[in-house]
Amino acid sequence: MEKYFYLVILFPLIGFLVNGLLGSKMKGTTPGLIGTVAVFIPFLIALGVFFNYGHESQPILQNYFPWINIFDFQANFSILIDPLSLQMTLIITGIGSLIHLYSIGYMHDDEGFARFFSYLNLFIFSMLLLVLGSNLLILFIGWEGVGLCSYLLIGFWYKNEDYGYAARKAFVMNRIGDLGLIAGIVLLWSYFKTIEFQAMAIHAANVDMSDPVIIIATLCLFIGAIGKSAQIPLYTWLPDAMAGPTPVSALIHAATMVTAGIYLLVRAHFLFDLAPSVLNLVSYVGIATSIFAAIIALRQNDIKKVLAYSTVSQLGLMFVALGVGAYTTAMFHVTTHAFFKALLFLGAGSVIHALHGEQDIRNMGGLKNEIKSTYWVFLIGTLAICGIFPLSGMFSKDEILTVLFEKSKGLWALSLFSSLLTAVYMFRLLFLTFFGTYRDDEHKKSKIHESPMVMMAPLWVLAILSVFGGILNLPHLIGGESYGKMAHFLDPIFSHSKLATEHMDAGLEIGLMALVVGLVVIIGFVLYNIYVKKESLPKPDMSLRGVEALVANKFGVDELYDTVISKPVLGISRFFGQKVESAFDGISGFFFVAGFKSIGNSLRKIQNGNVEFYLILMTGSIVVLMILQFLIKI
Amino acid sequence: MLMQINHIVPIEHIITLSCILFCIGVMGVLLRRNAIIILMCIELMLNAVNILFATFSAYNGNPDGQIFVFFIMVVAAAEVAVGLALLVLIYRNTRSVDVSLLDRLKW
Amino acid sequence: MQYIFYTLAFFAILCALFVVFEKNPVHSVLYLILTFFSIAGIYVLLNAQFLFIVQLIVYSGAIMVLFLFVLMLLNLNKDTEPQKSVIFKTAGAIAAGSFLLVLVAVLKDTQQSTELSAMTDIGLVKQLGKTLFTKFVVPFEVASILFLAAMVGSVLLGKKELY
Amino acid sequence: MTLALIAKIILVVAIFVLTLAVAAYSTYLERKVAAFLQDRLGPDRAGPWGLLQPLADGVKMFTKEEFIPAASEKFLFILGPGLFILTALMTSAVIPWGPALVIAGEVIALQVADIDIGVLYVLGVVSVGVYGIMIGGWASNNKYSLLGAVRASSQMISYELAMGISVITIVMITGSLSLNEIVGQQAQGTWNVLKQPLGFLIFLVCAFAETNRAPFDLPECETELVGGYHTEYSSMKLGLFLFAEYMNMFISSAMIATLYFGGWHFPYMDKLGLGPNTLAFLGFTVFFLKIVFFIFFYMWVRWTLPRFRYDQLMHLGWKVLIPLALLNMLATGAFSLLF
Amino acid sequence: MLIGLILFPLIFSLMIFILPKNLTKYATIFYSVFSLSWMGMVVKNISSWTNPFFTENYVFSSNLPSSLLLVLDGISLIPILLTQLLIALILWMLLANQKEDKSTYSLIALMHFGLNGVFLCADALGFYIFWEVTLIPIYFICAIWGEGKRMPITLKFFLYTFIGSLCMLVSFLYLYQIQPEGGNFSIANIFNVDMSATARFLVALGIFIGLAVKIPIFGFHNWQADTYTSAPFYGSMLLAGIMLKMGLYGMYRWLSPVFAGPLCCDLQWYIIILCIIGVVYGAIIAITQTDLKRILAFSSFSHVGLIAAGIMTFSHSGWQGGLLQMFVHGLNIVGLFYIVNLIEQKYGSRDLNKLGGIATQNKWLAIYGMILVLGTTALPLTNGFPGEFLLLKSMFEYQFLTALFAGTTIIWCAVYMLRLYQKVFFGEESKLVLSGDSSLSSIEHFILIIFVLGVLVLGIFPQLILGLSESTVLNYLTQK
Amino acid sequence: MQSLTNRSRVVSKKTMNFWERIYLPAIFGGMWITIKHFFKKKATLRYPEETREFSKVYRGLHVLKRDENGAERCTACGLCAVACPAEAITMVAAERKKDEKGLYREEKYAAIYEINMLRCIFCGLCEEACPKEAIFLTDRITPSNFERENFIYGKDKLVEKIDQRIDVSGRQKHITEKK
Repeated sequence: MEKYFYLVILFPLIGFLVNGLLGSKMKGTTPGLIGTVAVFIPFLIALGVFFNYGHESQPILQNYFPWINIFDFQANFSILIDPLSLQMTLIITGIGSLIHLYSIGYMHDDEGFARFFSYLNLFIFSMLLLVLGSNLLILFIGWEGVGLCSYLLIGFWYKNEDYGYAARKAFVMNRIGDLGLIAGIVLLWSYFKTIEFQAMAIHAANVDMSDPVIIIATLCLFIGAIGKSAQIPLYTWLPDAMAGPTPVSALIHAATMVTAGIYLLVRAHFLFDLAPSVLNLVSYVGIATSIFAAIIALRQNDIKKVLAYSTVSQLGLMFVALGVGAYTTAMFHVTTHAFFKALLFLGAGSVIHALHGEQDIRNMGGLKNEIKSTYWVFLIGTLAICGIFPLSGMFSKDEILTVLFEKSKGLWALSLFSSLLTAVYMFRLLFLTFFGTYRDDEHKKSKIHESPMVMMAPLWVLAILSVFGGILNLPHLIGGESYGKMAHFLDPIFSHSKLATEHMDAGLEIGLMALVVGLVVIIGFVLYNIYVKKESLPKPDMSLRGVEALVANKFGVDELYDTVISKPVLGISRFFGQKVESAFDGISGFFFVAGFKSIGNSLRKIQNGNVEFYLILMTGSIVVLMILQFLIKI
Repeated sequence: MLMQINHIVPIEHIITLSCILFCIGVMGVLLRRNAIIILMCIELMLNAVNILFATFSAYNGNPDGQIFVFFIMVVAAAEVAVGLALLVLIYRNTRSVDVSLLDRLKW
Repeated sequence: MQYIFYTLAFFAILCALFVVFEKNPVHSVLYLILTFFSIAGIYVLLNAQFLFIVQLIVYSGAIMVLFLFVLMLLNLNKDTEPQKSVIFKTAGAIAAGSFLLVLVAVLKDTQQSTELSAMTDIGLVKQLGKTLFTKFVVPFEVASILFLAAMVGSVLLGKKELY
Repeated sequence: MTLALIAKIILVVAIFVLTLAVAAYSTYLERKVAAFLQDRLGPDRAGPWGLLQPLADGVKMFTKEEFIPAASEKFLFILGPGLFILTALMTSAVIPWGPALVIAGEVIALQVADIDIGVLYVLGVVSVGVYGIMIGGWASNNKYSLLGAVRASSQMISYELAMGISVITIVMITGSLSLNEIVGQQAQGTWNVLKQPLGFLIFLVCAFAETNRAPFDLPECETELVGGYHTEYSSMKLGLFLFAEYMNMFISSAMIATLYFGGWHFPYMDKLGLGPNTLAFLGFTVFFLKIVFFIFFYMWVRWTLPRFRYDQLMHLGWKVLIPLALLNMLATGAFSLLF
Repeated sequence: MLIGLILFPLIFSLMIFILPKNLTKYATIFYSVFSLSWMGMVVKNISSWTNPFFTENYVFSSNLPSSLLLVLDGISLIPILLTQLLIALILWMLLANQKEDKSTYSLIALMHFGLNGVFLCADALGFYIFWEVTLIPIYFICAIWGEGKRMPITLKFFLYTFIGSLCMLVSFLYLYQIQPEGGNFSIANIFNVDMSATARFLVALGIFIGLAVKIPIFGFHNWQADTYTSAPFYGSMLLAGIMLKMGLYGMYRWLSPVFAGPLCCDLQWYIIILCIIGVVYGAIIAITQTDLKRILAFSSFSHVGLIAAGIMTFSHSGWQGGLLQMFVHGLNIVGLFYIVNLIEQKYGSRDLNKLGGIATQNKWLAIYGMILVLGTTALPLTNGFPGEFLLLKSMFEYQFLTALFAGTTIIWCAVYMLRLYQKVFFGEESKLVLSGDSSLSSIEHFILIIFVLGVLVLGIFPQLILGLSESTVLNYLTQK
Repeated sequence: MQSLTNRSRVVSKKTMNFWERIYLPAIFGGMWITIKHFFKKKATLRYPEETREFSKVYRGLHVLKRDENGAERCTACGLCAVACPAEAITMVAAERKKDEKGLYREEKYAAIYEINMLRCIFCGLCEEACPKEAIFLTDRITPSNFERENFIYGKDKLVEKIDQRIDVSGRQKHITEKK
């Protein structure tokens, strides 16, 4: 089975090529089916490998060909199959297939149907490269590849200039991170003379703590992660990325791509272990992002934007977890988050689909009667993300909080706050969308319809996963002997981690759990009171004042970036392009034209056209030369 | 009879003669404004050189020098032909052969 | 014998000076012809018969006739030539004079040559012809091309349409 | 040595006298021939058949008023005819007048100077000859004279080229620049005119032009330039000009005879079995007859052909004769290389 | 063998004038195929991959200090390959455009001659002569078929390059002159001299200026954008695709041997600084340009700055990456220029603001364009990445902060390239696009596919190029 | 237009062929013509030694005839002067004295009779007009002179000398026939 693992990568690529080159000639949903199959088969393969993969199995390194192989740099095109990558592969291909399936329904009218699936396949391909790459450079291929696909998919409806702008923003923001990643890769190469994860891990065991090179290198990697996982300060692209089709938001901007940063940090944890200061930074950035995004989410009225900020916030939480060395926990949250966020996005997509493109929650309401199935799955998703027992979100989030409580009370408190905010904006979203009465005109209401089966089936699958995802890594308290399956599975990866954690006191754990759940429930009721009972609506953006306006305006970060970065850059560009270039023109003009002209003008006086003058000059100079020759004998 | 010149006249004298003629030519070129005279003075200078060639040829018993005189004459003839044609042309245009009037080349 | 030479030399220099200082261009030409005749005489003394006759044919017979022809054609009589400014005159004289000085000084500096050979027949046509058509055959051909070019050039220049 | 020297001096004097005499009688001949060609008798009053006419002319010339224009360059005005006649006389030095005499066992060549570049010498002297005309014409300070001088110079230069080239063909055949040798070779073989008919023709035409004879007498044409370069001349200075012209004619005839018609050679000369002195006399006579024939020919042509226009003259010289001469030279070269 | 590479273009260049007009097309096709296959034969005949692969020396006269010394090694092989490929492609493009002017083909062949000479000649004087030979055709191409204010711009270009190369000539002559008796211009001798540090610095500076103008490096770049913009498309291609590589190649072959001693280390540092300023400067300017060709010009300026900086680090990765990037940049920029040309030809403008929505009208063009843009943007698995990565690597190893500054190029590049792509291909169709002709002929497809394949194949297998030069570079750098 | 003579030829401007263009044949032709003339009989009359025959009707210098007795025939009637188209003849008549009877044939005679020879055209009308057969044109040539006034011939030159009578019988006969 492992022998054929390359097919995991190859199938999406084939799907991409087939759809990309021939898709426009195919009829109906064929491209969709091809795309889905191209992802589903790898899922099956990965699943096969997964079941074969025992606890004692060694990581499998598959080396295909030397990619860059020169005297002082080698990078092979090779993949590494170990628990971490396997898990990621499963998430990617699994959720990927579901979303592909969903997309068949969601995108079926779109003229770029085949193109969409080819992009999706390309994305899966890149993402698989990212997680399977055995060295940083292969990871980087995937890293950039997913960035590209993100760009392509955000700008999928390319006729819209704004979408294009959002796509570019995503790509450029990612690129900023990529630069850090490249720098990190180079630093690591020059330090370890290898960029293979396994080799580096072995070398890293002999490296002192807080080696400056390692610190800088990890910092660089972290910058990469920030870009990809949309953390402060590079998070602004993610909400804008919602311009793409909803399945894209689900797949890329919720479940998979944005977790690449987490994956990177987890993958390179042995380095981060050596740089505690960087880890601290990670957690600070994470918590800041988490709270910041959550606050912004409170005042968003676009159904997808809310989810986007929620994603940013959740990612922040994961980083916090990483920052304290709870890699498994982070991975667990990645997994569960993939389930319920995909669910939520797809649900939102279903809502949008039902409402023929309406995304503003102020124009929704009372949909639970119209689209019941969607309502239910969305509800599950909401409960999961809010951390209601016993849905998967509770376990993962709780695990984070528990770890944090142990490591740092301050971080714990802030994380808790962030989690509660999650509950606030999610319930707000839920209530405003599905409860109450429909707020748009009746004419539209009549057209509301439930999504087709092809869309609903994946939703239900995801809903089930969201509900039972917690099983993957039950806390010892609940799961008993079968606790921490995921942690065990991932154990070989982190066995060297110096920050491995011990499980804390059971009572405390239950207390914390209960506290969180309780608070969430209270919040739920309060919000029910506000939004359903009182039917108070979010005010129009215009009428907002003060902090509210600031929040609704996402704290004006986009504008800030615009004024601080974009405009100056454009200004500098114009300055360079016009002023400096013409100054160069002037200088060259001075040298080539004015300078020569003035020299020429002064020399011209000798060239007065007077032949006798020339002659005398000539004779005189001959005399002088001869005298010189005579005297000096040059 | 004739062939004894190199025993009688020191070569320096002939060279000096040549130098003097050459410098007279130079002087003519510098002093006169009539282009024809200038051309003539150039011929004079060429001749001065010719004497040198012929002298060295005779004194060294090597015919090459005389061949060179021959070539110089060839060149001089060509030069005069073209030069005078130019002069006539100049005269047609300016009604003068005064070289100091020929300053149209300056820019 | 040497008196012939010195007479010729004196005559040549005198005539050359007249060439320069004569006001009338035609007189200048005539003096130059005389100079050339003197030089031809010196060639004879140098045993260069061929040069003598070529000097006669080319310089006296062709080049100077051409000069005279042009002078007559343009009818440049005396006093048509404006005088140079004194500054230029002085400068020219000084330049030429210092040139002579330098030349003579250089000459002084050179070693006194010892008499080398007295081959008498090198000036004969046969001898020169052999050298010319063996050693110098390429320059000879080039010279003829030069002549052709000069001929074509002067014919073209003389054409009326040209200007 | 002495004998040779005396002989040489005698020869020089004799040739000088001869030349002058021939020139003098050429004027007579000219009139006579002209008259005869026009069915007239010509001068016949001075002496029998008018044979003393040249003397009479001389007397007339000397007795005429010596006139020098006030605005002329006096020195050059006088120098002009002198130069002209000087150059005319100089040419005769290299012409072999006959086979060598043998007097008292010494061979005396009937040639003033047998220099080995005789041909070039002739060309050189001829080319210098134009100065007389030019100086005279210019010094007259007369438009017609100046035009005549200019015409003479350009004509001379132009035709000298073709002439030189045609002479070169002769030199190519004989391989020598010495006139004596050229004649000697013709005496051995055939006359050059048979080998070089075209060259002869060109040389002939050029000789006409060089001597300013009709139909090439543009420098002095009476109808256009009122006498050309000698408009202002009178008395013996005019006489010198005219005299020199006839001398030139004589010398050029001699050259033609020498170069193309075997000089003093006549067929079956050596078959006669005569002594050298007789032979020399015969040779000289034959040569002289040839010369006289060519002088006659000059006159004959003069009274037959009309004068050229100036552009025709140049056209003929540059565009016909020079190319022809070059072709002739090339052909001769090719021929002598091939056979 | 090698002489063929020089002779055939010359012969063709002259022959094309004799041939009747209707044969031009076939002759050109024959010529392009022939030169490619000749090159193939040369490569096939390489028996050992240690240097140099081939050396041929044609001595004209033993009196001359210079001879036609042709050397093919890893460093020259790559630009030579690029030249053959691009010249053939450019000729095909011209044929596809149905350009009938004989003299264009002839000039391009002359250019080919000069370029091959530059890349092969290992004799300083010969190098210089070929260097200048290339200037002649490009001058005429720009001056005759250019657009806009072509004369002053061409003059500026000419003056810049010419003055630059004169500096180079002076250096070469100095190097020749200080050799002991019997010296010559061959590369082995000319650098084998002892110099004072100052002299070395000045010589290096002279050579550098000559190369820098051609590359161009910041401060010497003023001619570039104008010339690229005003030149006809094949002129821009020749300039950006190959001529620019002459400068880079020169850095390998003619500049690097001079570097030794402390003063030159300073120079190295200054050059790198200049290069990197150019990298960022060019990229930033490109962001706000609206003329497609100008964007490409500044993009090219930015990219080659990085290559030059990489070369100047004298590291393996810098050199190898530089060579790879030379090839790749030539391919990509020419491909992009071709796309720009097609756009201009079909839609009549290359102004960003007047274009838009071509993707809807002309899907394939958009796809080709996208791939080329991505190649330029150095996306992994396109050809731009390996080279750029290696260059950045060398820079990072040389000086971290500088490299970070230089590395921003990948951001800027993304910014302006995507802006370009978006404005041209995405968005609503503009008036021009709607009225234009949106079809691609099969030959245009063919040419573009070659470029696209180049982008992808070299992206996945950069070793194809890297392997060619490895031993040579190793030799070069270990000798130093 | 009809030409007056039949000697006119049409000029043709046809281009000449090669032989014509090199002119040599023409030149030689011309020379042949001239040399032919060289040997022709010369037209010159060596004048003083030889003279040319006058024609019978030659009209030369006038003569005023005397009769057989030696008396002048002219009666100064003036008819000749009237007839003279050039008005060359003037005369003054006079009456004969007694003692002059032998001198003049009639009572009236011409005291002065002048003919301006520069005006006279020797037409012979005076001859014809004379009723007395007094004036005749002879075969003599009017001699040249340096002064103009010497050309006005008076009676001293016109009247024939007594002892040198001039025979004009041929002339007389001719006129008589004419009349």
